[in-house]
Amino acid sequence: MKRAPKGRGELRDLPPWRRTRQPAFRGTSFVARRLLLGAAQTVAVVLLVFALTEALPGDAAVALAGDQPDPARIAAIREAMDLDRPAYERLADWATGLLHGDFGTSLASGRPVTQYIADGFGPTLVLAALTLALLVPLGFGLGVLAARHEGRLVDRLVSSVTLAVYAVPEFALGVLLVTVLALKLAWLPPTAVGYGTDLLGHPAALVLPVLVLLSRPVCSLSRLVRAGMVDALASPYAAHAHRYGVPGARVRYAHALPNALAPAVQQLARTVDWLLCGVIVVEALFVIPGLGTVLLNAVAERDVPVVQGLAVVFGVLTVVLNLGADLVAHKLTPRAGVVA
Amino acid sequence: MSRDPVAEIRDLRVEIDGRAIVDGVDLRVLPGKVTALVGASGSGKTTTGLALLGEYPPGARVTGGIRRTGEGPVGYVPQHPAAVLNPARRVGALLHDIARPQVRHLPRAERREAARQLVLHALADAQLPDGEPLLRRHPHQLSGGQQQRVVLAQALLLGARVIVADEPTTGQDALTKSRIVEQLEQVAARGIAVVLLSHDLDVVRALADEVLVMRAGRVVESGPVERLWTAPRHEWTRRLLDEQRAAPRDGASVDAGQPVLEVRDLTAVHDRGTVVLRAPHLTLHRGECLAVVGRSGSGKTTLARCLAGLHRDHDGEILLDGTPLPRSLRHRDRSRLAAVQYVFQDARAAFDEHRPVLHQVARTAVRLRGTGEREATDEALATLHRLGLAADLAHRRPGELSGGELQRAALARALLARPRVLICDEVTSGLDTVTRRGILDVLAGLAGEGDGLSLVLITHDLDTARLADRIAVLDAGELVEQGPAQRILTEPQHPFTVSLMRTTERLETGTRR
Amino acid sequence: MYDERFPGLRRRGFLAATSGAAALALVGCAGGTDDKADSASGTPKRGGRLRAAFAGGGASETLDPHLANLFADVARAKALFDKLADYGADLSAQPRLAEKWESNKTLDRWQVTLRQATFHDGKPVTAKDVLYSYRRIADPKQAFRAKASLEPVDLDASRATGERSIEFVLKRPTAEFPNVLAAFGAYIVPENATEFDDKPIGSGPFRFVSFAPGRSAVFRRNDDYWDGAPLLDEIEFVVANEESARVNALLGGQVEYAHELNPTTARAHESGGQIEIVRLRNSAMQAFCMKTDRAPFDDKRVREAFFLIADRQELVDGALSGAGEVGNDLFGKGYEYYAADLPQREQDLDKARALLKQAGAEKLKVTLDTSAVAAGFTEAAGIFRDQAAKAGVTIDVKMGSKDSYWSDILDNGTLCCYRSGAMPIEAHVSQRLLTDSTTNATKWQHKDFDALYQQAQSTRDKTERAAVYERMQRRLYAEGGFLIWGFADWIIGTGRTVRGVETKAPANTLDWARFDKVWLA
Amino acid sequence: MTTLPGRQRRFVLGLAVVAVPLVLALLGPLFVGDPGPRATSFTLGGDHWLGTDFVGRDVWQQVLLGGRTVVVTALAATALAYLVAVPVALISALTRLRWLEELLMRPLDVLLAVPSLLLILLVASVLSPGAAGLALLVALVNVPDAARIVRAAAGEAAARPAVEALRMQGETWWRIAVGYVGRSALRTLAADAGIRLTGVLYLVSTAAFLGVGVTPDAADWAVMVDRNRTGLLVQPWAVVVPALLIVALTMGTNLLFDAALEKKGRRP
Repeated sequence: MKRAPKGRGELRDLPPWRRTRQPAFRGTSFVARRLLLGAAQTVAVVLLVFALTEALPGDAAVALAGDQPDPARIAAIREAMDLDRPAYERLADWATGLLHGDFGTSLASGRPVTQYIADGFGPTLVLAALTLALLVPLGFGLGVLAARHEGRLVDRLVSSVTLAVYAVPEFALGVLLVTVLALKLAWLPPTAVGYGTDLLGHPAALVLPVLVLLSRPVCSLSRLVRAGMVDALASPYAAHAHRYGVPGARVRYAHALPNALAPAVQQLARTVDWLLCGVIVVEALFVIPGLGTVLLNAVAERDVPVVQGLAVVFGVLTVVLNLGADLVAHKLTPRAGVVA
Repeated sequence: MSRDPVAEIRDLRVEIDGRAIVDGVDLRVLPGKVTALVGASGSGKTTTGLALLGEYPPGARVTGGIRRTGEGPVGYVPQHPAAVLNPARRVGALLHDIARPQVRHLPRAERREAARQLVLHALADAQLPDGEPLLRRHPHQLSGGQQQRVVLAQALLLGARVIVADEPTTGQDALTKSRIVEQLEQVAARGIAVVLLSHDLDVVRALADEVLVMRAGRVVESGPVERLWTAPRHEWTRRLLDEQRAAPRDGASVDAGQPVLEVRDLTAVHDRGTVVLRAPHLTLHRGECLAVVGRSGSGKTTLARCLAGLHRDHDGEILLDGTPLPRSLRHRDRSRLAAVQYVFQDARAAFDEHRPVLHQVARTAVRLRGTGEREATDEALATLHRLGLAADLAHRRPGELSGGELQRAALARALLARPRVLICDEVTSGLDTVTRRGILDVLAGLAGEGDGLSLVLITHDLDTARLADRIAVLDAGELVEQGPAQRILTEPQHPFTVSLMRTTERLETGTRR
Repeated sequence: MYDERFPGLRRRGFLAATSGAAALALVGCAGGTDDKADSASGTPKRGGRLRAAFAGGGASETLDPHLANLFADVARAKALFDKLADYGADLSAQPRLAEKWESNKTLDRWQVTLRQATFHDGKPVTAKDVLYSYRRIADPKQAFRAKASLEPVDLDASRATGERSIEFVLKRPTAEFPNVLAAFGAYIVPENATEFDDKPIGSGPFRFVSFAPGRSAVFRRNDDYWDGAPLLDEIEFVVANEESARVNALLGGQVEYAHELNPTTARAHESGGQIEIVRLRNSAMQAFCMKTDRAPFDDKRVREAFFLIADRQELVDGALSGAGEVGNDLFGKGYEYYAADLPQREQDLDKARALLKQAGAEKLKVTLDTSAVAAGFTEAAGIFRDQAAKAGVTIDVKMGSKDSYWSDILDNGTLCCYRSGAMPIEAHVSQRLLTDSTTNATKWQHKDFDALYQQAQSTRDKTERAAVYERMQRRLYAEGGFLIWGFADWIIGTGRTVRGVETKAPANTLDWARFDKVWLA
Repeated sequence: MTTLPGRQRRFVLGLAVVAVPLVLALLGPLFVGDPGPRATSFTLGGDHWLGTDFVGRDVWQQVLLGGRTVVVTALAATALAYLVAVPVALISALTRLRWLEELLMRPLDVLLAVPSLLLILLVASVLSPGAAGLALLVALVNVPDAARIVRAAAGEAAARPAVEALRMQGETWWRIAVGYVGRSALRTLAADAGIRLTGVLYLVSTAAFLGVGVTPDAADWAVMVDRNRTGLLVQPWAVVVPALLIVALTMGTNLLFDAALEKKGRRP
């Protein structure tokens, strides 16, 4: 490898992570601030979701009445559901309950919201965990691969394919994969119908959903890793490690990759948002009774307590994962004042 | 000691896009000797030095040969050691990777400990005796000197027979410089060949055994350092070595009346309330040139920034012609903004890379003096010309100008404000000797010009400070001494000033032998 | 059809209208099981497990039969429980748990005799169970769906006259009282039963095994079933809200029965041989609903003009993808009492324009409310907009929320999309076309029409009654508020081994979603 | 390492790929003839060379008509997102007032925690927005992320001495913010814009899948993909053609941005 330091590196000897003018953060106060922000985010999410759900036309009673909107019956349902009380009172009650760990009960069925969440959590968790478990090596692997061959065929191939797949919405990809892999070739089961929560018992049924969930995050992640790796591999410190006889693989993975990691890890946390969107589509497409299904049903039924409970779960999840990602990113780029 | 070279370059020619950046260079690197490559920036020093490592710029066509006879690999200490230290990894990471092959013959269980010992040993050799805690730190947690020593330790750990040191002393104050010189001496004393790439003649003279003077990719002269210094043969060498310094100013144009700028009880803090500077009293008279001297981190830049209104967090008063200046330049009106101008250390970073230099220079007159666009451009051209920058260069973008040229443009930009006070923050550091002298000459000519322009030179370099009428010395945020330049330079009183003076002298006279 | 949105978003096929207006219909005629899909080739075979995929209600689902709201709920309830009567293919009431019924002369007292049947726990089905069930449904504190249907019954006055006989006292003469017994959700549960999700006890053809709301319900054959033990060993209901998921599961062999498919899916697979497609004709009435109490539709000439604007075949082809029949502005094609003799209305733009001109409604502008709440709604709206434009009427299509659509259109707007599942014509009239009807979406309020209805209900003789119904329908045909342009097929897909699926059973009828006569070859 | 021909090739390729959908989208509506009578839905052949769609309209005509909304909505949403994000980012990058920065950036952080699809879904059901509303909504969802990215790039530029030098020259805030900081962030912005456009197209089409923002029988490629999906096995063209056009649009845009940026970036 012939690379003199007068290449791209030297002009930019301030590495990208040094750019912010925030002071390098002090550990604890950073975490505290992040947690505070996280709490505020969660509260804001819940309020926003509550307000929006309340603003939706119709309420649980109307939704339940469906195409039989007998006004007397709607009024009776409304009364039975306590919906005749003002919205803020219901919110206050619910919030008070929440402080005691009580998520309230569903309007539609009277069952505790926690049961809804518990029931839906398993399948979604399996999907998300599997997706993440594959996403990380796959995203990083492809990114590193493309970066190693920057500008060459492999790179072009990886870059074009990831770009193309990135542009395809989940539902379209899902339909395509099911048609080809499950229906035409019959290699995999087309849905997870009837497997209920026991998804792990039927690994074949998980292949397609996970594939669809993976598609877009893998693309964005690998593109990000590629960009980071291209920079890192061209950096003076990578050249230096190389110069001193550190083997190529070790330079790539032990020295260059950590630098490409920070933005990627934060992207990974953002992926949660995508996963959620994707999960909704994928659960519907493959009949997996997870949180996404619960959420959409609850919205349709105007089952406000369930929607709020889920908003809390999603909010907390998003906040915790982002916090984790920021901490990891900070660990990787100690100098970058990660904006709290 | 053997006189066989450990590495040799013969008739090296490196071409990029058909243009030779190094041509016909011969170089013999002897063990235990310091070979210096001297020349202005762009003379091909770094390319030659890296050729020893077998590295060339991308897209280069190389002819000629490099022969390494010695067993060991070649080490490299770049100008900015931070650039080769991985920001995301602890200092120990690369060191351990370097040590690993050397312990491979040991049983697995012993490898880790053996590697650790090797690393610590190398750190100790690089004058980092207490290496253990250092290994767990990230590069940014080290001082510049520590970073440099860590990089040196990497080379020593590698068992390098040759170490190429690229501009190791650039931008350093005298005390640091002398420590680096000492360090490289020790390296050479271990029988390692040192190739020093530098434009710092004091250091070269103090350190080198053999000197090659380069210009435009060619070696114009080479020989033992004593011979070269006493009897330079080539015209360029003579120019390079020209010892003539800007003579201390006679102070003729200094107006002893009311100070144009006065600092009273200045205390500057940084974001978390740490006091970084205390300056009880400091004055600047009309037409006077004041040098503020100190090591890096001594608070001299903060002082300059306070004066310029770029650092708001300070108490105390700064008076311009007896009236207090607003702390932030945001609150300074046009005339007061124009009155105190500031020239940045890094000229390249201080220009907008997207617009032609001329335009940026002319804007000062437009914005601060309300001059018309045309006149401003004319004036800018004239000023640039006066400072030695040709019109065709002025029309280019900053990326196409050299550091020295940009620094001239930066001076012109400030001068177009017709300032009363011009603050120059380390404007010559990072420039090679010839360029630096050019800038210093310009500065010397500036003081007292127009309506009695006063200069504040922020510098770590006593050579530059010699230009001044008065010198103020800062150490660790305290103003420790101030007085006429002559007195400070000849009879320093504060112990810190004394040590600064001594070290500088020692370097200049080359007391190594 | 095209409303495969996300599960909860689209209103998953609510069983519409009171007694089951949803839209499907597999009617098995008269409890019979003779007309099998795809020929009931071969001798029925016992055994096997059938998995049936329905759109469901998610985690809020329950097995309480009185809460049944969705197709999936009804299918499950039907497997576990029985009603006293149920609808045949022509929507006439067929006896089930009731062996027979008789009325007094004035048609306000009905004697119902139960057949010998037992609940899954071995206890016999008695008059007490029936009265308990009906009283539970009519509980004023609750809002069970069948409450409105039971409204004619005076439950306080009604009483058990024997172990298996009940006398129902009615508030007014009701010739179609058996329809009440067949009402949507009027299932018979054991006396004092309140909890149904844990281990529900019914008298139906299958016994409870397990239930996970929103996922699956597994039931096992009830060997003691009074109508003969089912042929299947086990039935599993699974929930898949996406139509494509149901089709895929069927194609992939993960289920053997998929309920509610798109016409295009049907077309794609009808000749493929991979799966069998069952079309249940005349299942879902498709209409535009004009509010007759407000401008511009308070003028019957405008209503008639709109009848004439519609190109019904184009609507069926476009909005239903051809899977249906054209309508004649009357509800209940093929049902008992349907006025089949009225001439089929055709598009006549000239006449429509003339009528509008007479009514002074040229350059008419109307807003048409629609929503993705039901298959074909938005498509129909778009198509009708284009048709109306040709008659000089500007229609502005307004999309409403899926979740509150039915309630929104009940009193608001002037023109909207409408559909209804199968129900007796009598029920259609009583729920939608009387002055005091609860869901009178056309605001059809005419005392003389109400009187006709009362007359029909007081008429003992069936032929005479039919004549009264015809008079009512002629009136509606001429100037009613329902522009009924078509009847959609209900489409079901089954695996190739599935036999015994009834093909003539509009949704909500007895033989629709009935699994005790189904078997696996 | 100079691969200029390759880069040029990619530039041309990107241009070609993006030109097809773009030309169709912008000029297509001009070439649509009379809609003609409706046929049965999902048929192939006959007078309709791409068949008929889910309500029996000619697919080719729908393709011609359907690009404009997609392209305009996506472009408008992307532009809108930046219209908000860039000023916010510039102000917060340049201000010395900590509270102002917090005030501007924190609410965005909060917004970032709301799952975007959930937000679109709920807001859309409440307001049932038209195409313009959808663009606004999609833009809103994109603002926090865009602002963060632009803020980071602008922050870097704002920390450079050049900004102080401009201040010393008495330049106005506008000139510093737009002329220098904004300009320096332009590259990052352009790179981000390529990706963001893809994301926006994705959101717009997924919103269509959810039935948000566009009338369900609208002539719109995204809507076509969704609504004709049921007929995929009978009449694939009604799905495949618009889907390919969308993919071509996003891929082409990205190729174009990539190639253009690379060219620029290589200049010393």
